[in-house]
Amino acid sequence: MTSPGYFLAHLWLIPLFPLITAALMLLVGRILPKSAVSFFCVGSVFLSFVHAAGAVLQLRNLDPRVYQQILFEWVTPGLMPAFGGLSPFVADWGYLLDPLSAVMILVVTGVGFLIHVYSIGYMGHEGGYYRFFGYMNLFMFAMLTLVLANNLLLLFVGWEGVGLCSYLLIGFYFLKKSASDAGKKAFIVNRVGDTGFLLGIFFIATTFGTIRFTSHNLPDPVAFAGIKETLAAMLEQGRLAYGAPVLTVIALLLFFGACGKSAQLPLYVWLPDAMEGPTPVSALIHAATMVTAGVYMVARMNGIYQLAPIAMDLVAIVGTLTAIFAASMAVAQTDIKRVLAYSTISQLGYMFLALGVGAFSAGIFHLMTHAFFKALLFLGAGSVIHALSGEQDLRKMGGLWNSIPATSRPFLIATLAIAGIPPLAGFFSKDEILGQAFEHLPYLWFIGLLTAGLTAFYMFRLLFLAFFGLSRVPHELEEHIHESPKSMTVPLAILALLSIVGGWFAFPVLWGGESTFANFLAPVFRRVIPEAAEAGPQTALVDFLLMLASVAIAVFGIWLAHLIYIRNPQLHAKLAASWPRLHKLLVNKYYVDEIYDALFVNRIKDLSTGFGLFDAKVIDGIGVDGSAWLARVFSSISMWWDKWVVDGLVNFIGKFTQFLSTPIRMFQTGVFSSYAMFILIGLAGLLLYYGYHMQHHMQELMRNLR
Amino acid sequence: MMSPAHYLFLSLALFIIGCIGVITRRNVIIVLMSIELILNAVNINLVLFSRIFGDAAGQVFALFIIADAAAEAAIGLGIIIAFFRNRETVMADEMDLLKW
Amino acid sequence: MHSILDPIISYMHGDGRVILPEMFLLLFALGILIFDFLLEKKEKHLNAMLALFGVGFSSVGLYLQVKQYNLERANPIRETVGLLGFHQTVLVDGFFIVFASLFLAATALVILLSVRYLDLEKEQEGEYYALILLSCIGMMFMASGIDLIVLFLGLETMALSFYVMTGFLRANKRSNEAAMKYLLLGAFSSGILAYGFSLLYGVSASTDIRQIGRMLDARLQYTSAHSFTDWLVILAFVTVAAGLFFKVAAVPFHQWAPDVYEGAPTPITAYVSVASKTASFALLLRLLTSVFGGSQATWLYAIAGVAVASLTWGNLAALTQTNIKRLLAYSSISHVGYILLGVVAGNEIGMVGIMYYLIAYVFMTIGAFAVVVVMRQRGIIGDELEDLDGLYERNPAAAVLLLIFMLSLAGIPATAGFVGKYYILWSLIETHHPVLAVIAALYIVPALYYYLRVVIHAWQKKPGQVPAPQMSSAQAIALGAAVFVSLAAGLYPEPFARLAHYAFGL
Amino acid sequence: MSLISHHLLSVILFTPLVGALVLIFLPRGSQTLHRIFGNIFGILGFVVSIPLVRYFPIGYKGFTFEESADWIPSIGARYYLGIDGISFLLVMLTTLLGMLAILSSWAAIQNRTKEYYILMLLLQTGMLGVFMSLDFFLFYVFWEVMLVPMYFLIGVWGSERRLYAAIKFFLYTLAGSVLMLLGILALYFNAAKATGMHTFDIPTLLAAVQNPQYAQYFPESLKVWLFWGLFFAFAIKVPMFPFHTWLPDAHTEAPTAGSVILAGVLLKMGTYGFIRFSLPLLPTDPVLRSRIISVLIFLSLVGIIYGAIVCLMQKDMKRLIAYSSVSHLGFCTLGIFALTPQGLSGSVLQQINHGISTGALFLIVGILYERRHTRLISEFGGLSTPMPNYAAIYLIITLSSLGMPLLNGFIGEFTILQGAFVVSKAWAAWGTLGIVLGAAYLLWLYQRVMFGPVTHEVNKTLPDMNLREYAVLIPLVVLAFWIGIYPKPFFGYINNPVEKIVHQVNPTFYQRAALPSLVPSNSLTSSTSPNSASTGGK
Amino acid sequence: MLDSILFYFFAGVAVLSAALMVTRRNAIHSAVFLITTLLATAGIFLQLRAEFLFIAQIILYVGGIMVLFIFVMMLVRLDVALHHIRFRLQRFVALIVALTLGGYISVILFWARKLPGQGLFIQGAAPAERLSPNSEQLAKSLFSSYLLPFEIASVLLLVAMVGAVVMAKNKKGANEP
Repeated sequence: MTSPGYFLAHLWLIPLFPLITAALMLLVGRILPKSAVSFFCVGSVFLSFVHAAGAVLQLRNLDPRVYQQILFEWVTPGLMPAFGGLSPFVADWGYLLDPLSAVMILVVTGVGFLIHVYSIGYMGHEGGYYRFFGYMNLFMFAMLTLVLANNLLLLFVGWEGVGLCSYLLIGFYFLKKSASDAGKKAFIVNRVGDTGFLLGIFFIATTFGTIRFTSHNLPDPVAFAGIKETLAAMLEQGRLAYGAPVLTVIALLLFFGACGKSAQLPLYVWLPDAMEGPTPVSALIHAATMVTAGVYMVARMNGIYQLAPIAMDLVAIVGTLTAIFAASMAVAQTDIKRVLAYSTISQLGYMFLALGVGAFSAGIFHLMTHAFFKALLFLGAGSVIHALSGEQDLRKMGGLWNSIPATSRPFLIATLAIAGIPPLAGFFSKDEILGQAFEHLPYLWFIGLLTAGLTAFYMFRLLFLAFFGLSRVPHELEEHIHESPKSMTVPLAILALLSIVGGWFAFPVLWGGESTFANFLAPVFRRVIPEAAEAGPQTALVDFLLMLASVAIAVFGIWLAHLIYIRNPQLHAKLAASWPRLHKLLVNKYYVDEIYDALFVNRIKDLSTGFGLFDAKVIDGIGVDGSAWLARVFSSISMWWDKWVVDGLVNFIGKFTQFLSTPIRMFQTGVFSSYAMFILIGLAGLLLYYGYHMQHHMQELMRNLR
Repeated sequence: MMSPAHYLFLSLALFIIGCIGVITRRNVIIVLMSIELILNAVNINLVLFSRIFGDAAGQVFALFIIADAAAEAAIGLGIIIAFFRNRETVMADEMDLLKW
Repeated sequence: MHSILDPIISYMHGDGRVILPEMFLLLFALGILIFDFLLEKKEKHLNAMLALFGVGFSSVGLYLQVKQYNLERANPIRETVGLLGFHQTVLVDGFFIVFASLFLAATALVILLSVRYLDLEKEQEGEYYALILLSCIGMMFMASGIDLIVLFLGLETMALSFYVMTGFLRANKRSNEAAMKYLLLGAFSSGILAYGFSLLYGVSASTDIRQIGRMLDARLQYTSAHSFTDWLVILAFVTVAAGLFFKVAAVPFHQWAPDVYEGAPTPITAYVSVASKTASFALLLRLLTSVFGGSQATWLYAIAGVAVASLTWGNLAALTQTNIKRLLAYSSISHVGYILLGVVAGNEIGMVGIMYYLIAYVFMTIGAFAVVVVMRQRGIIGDELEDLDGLYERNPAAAVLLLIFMLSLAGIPATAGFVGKYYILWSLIETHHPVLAVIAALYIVPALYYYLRVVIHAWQKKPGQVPAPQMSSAQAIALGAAVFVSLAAGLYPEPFARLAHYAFGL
Repeated sequence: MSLISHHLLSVILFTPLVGALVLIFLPRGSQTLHRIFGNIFGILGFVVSIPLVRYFPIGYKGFTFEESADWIPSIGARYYLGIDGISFLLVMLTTLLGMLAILSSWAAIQNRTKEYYILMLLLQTGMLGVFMSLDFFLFYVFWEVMLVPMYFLIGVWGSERRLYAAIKFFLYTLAGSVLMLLGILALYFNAAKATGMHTFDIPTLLAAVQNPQYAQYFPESLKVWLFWGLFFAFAIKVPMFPFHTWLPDAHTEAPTAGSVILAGVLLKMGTYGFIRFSLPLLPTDPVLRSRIISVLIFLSLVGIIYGAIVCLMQKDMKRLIAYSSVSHLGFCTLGIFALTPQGLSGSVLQQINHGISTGALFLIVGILYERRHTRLISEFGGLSTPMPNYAAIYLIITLSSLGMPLLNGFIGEFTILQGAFVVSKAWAAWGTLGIVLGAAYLLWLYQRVMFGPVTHEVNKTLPDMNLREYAVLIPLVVLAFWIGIYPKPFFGYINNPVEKIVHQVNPTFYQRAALPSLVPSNSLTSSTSPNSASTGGK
Repeated sequence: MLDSILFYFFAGVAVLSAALMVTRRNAIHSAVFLITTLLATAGIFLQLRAEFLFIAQIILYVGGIMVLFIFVMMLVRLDVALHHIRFRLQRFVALIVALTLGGYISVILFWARKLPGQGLFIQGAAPAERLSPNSEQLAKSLFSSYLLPFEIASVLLLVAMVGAVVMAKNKKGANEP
């Protein structure tokens, strides 16, 4: 084998750079000056980006475009029964670079780098600067581990790692209770999803005997089996078939995990709260990268999903429902970041819709474009907040278009992109998804289309409320409105550029494009079983009509937003007044948090109290009331019963017997004649017993003799 | 002589009467006497058996039991005197310092 | 050459050899009674010295017996049961030797403990030591006798001495009362026992327990073949058992024990609880094995019932005691339960277990009482749990020793008590009495609870305004010996196990 | 030198005891002297165990470093020591935690220092003895002996309700162990009947139970009884669900070092007992076995979830951690009774992990307790501000305890659940629920203690950790990372002994391997070879 | 015939006076009735051809022990305690227990009669004329087979003596009149 080249051979360096700086920050960061912190942290991400880019370039030279590298065996707990008898369970610490992970590392390091740069400006005045960058770099490490992992368990490491960093960064302002609450909520909700993921891993391990994605590029493909190859073999032998229940179960479990991480129904509730974190965090973690991990994971496991039609449908349905549900909630939000958060959820729903209809590359494509424009939106929002000294309420903004131009222009671009206006990035990716959806599940397409309209509406609502119209900024803030420093605006500009050109990787075929992106990813998303009757290629006309529909509805949404928020600013209040219930429902986010609290959180707390009481009262008895028994009261029968019933083993021995010993003491009267009487009673007892027994004994002997 | 059972019943009667004395009387001296009665019952048994077997062992035993009774009486009465000296009573149910 | 010593020497080779230790004890007891007159009031403690010498000489006598017995055992030609003498009324065998050594050890320890105690009680008198030695003679005959009369007289000698010793503090009302109760109940039970003995003689026409055993076996065979119920034997067994259960303080014949333990002078409490009980067990074992051995299946459950009752009653009643001596009394009742369970098992291991248990019991109980003896100071009786408060601060050595004895009594491993219980449980398992085994094992738990109460008072409570108890050197020696055995028999049980085997000629 | 190397286990075992003896002869007054000597022997106890790491053959299946000497020939008990990979790790954990616990009590213990160190060292010997004994009698002796020093550690140096907790601890555990004694005796007796030899030799006894030749002496019903007989001792020690109530009290009331040892080592004796003794006694009859297993698994799962849920209501930090131990140990027993190599390996590893994480958690709480003399969560809040380093270490340990990947807890929990999953998917599913709850209560605790503004004036000036506290906690943190990132050496120690156990206990597991593979090997090879058409050539 | 008359006479006297002994309030009366019982028992001994014991019973018991009893009764001024004897529940129970026991043992003995030899080992007693002189036989036995018990009995009596002395001794200084 020829040498794969420096960057590929040193693939492991990509996650290592941020790890090193993260460790450095967390260990000695406190004593470093801010400039050093920025230098190390941003530099390491830049190095990662360079290495990632280099590796991707070198990957293009490989055929097939797969590079795998195992550093060491990581978890090796022995044998397990699986496909083909017993096989050792091995999770390597290994990295896999294929087109899918290539896209991901570029997005992660690229966007990540820009956001790091932005953070230098944004966080410049905050305390815990080193801590912030330490966490951010730790996040980069975890995210890169996640996307580069060559097996599910390592992916899970990254998965949990990003979750942890998300927890830490959401709770970065730990003095605020709402922040630490939000962090905790994020972590725990993610954990709920993780149960599904973990169980999915178990299923995969026991079904395939391995959790490695592929055995490509490995010396011994039997000893180092991969899921992909094993799946193929099992299909070939007929041990698994299209729609096999086990595959459906796996797919559903993994999807449940993905729902947690990617904030899909029913586990999306943490993401809006996660906006408590600093804005760059929201941009990096809760928009561009981490939340897309679920999408990545499902795409990564596409081999299984392709064979699980029910799961696929469910993924599509959940995605679509999430998309419209979140979009509807975004309409009524007044916090700029929360609007964006719901928008993120909605867009993630699109991605899942894409995955669910089998358009994996479309989903990943949307992931990428979304990363660009959503990061931009968040950073822009951050810039606005920065400008307004921390104000996040849309109702207190307005008219900022000209006061912060370096922010507002890119923001407009991003808004157009997300609204799906050609030829910006969002248009291409969203259009491709909707096209594929129409092909497979037309009613989902319809919902998707509605969502696109809603998206355009609420995004422009945001834009109008923030940048246009009259300023509603409080006076004391008005004077302080200032443009952000270069470190913040330059990344905005770059991201704006990416939001424009990002979509051109996949120029629709209709427009004479070549769908470079899809082709690049094709080997990863190769059909596991050739579909018997491939639906004929859609006609150009249909494609064109679909495109038109989505553009039209986007424009309609924009128009509506303009109508309500610019032309007739009083209208939205009237609307809210005419549908008070709906408005209230939307403002309160359908009361989902409250319902969850009532259904789960409070129930678990009740259980906890109940169990605690159970321990204290039933298992442990009246330990609380220990003095009572020390007093050795000659208790009444009822009390005795109480004690006895609620008393556990120890106290049973300790107290019940002590209680018993009281009547015993009554016999020890100290009176001689009663003692003597006891002797006689004992004698009589012995005699009675013995005589009785003897008689039986004799009868037995006689029986034996006969 | 009578059948052994007669003697056995006699001895049993004395034994039981002795026991009744022990457990019903409050006066420790009478209790002590009741115990002598029990030992006496034992002696009847022993002498009876000795007679039946034509063997002196039973009588020897009985002799020793008399000796034992004497010794017990001596010590018992000594203790009664000591007790009386301290407590001015010989009633069994007034021995109630030690209980529980 | 004929000399005046010749008859003595020949006697010593004949019957004399089987009662050698007893003879020494008697000699010294008489010596003390005479010597006592010669002593000034301040020198009375020399009596103790003399008594110790007596025990020493007696031990030498015992040692001579051991040598002879071993020689006879080693004789390959003749099967031997041991050294017989006095028309086969006494038997010196391993059983006797081990028990006798226990008696001597207990006696020596009690003498050591007594000196300072009697000084404090102002009762330092020669009779006390003489009675200790005399009661020891009684015990020895209880172990060595194989004739009903010898056994009975031995028992009475011991019992009478104990009545007197219990009431030795004549000015003390509790002591009087204890002696009185002990005497009346003891005499009553002796009467019952004597009644049983008379019936035994009646059913077998012999006073030799081996002969009685053979006779009972024959009767059993006969009666079972003709499907009779041998009521006389039953009556004999029951009365004998009742008498002996009284002496060992098994439920329901136990009630004298707490009162007597509390009232008696503490060294005597130790002696009663240890020596009297051990001797009674010697007697019980002799009778149960050689007389009633054949009908074991019939009385098994009766004894088991008594054993379980003793365990239950002893352990439960001990839980709430506030007086250490009473607490130990109840605990000793529960120990009787364990030992009786060994009797229930009745196999080789059971016997070894009983022996081991008794060895352990002797030393740990004396040790525990010894600490109480140490607690006795001028003006402080020191037998209430509160008196122990903060013992650890006041006298750490005593507290540590107390802890060890309590753990041993509870049966926590690495102490002698554990190995004893271990053997008992083993024998129960081996003879398929799992339920009894579980009961016996579980009763360790409440037992530990009340032993811990003692420990808590000594270790975890704050001391009050009481002077630190001082240990006399004699007491220190006694405690040292007790703790040595309690620990050694737990850490390296082998020699003690051998000893226990030796008792049964194994 | 060779003397020492041949008696390495004895040396390790008795070094603390020697220390205790030396301490006895120190004068009572000077506390510093006691502390110095206590720590010297604490450290020495760990140092002498280091050669084990050097010489222990990784991957060795059986027992090694064996030492044997007659002890009580008349009952067949011997002084017989030996370790396999499992006990090796536990021994190392014991020596390490013992050292750290002693080190951690330098300032915490102010009265009766001499006795304190003596008892700590005695305890150390007792615990090591349990893990090293290959003689059942010896095992039992150590098992019980260790209760006494622990009793005093809780009862003398504990907090307000120490007496209650100490007695509860002692009685509870004793109740279990007396039943174990009966089990041991029955095993011993029946093995003696079978082999004609009275011995307490653990390998021999367990081999006899499983020897089909002796099946008549070990009928299934007897095995069931034996199993339950031993069960209570171990279940109480672990503690499994309905037997756990001594644990919160004991943990809460014990001094910090006592809690560390309790959680870190003592509980492992229960799981160790399960692995070493209970498993081989499982009946071979599938019906009986599955009945037993289902009960045990049920209890484990209840323990996992119950323990976690109860944690949520606790107001006392130590109590919370104590209940978390119930939950974590539930994982351990789940892994054990899954009877799969992974479950067992994971369980052993999780035992080590729990020792590290929970031990460290107790140390961490102890640091606060030393400063504030309260353990109530409501007394704290916002400590991240005055104590940033403390916050960091606390966070790492919390994460390790809740099963964050790259820290030790995850590896154990994952492996256990994987092992359980193989047997039953439902078990694993319930187990994962425990993981969620684990995150909930630990993070909530962390939030309440560390985050937010400083609510109590006193807390504003709390000093951050000092050097000694770093010295105690850093090794644990390092170990937590080590096991999380590179657990392979640990699995290396564990896997083979575990495999041996599963071979003995659950041979059907391996019979699956013996079945001819349904897949023709060539088809697998061909379909996955790099040259196959499906994936393209290299 | 004479035998049975003698037996019933002695037995009747013994039982009756025993019963009176335990029921009389006055301790002196009790003592007198005990003496009667003991004398009647002595008669039974005589009937059973135990002449030596007959003598011993009269001399030792009646002459020795009972005198001691009466002596002590004088000493401890029993009359103080004479008046308040109440028949309490416990006594009632005690009585029932004792009587039940007695009844039970009677039944046992009654059943034992069905056994060959009335439950005893040897059928009939040896004819009286074949008995050797009682005292001689007793002495032989006592000083041969039962020599050791004889010696132990001496120890026993020594204990009794020492004990009685110790107990009766006035504690120096404590209760000196």
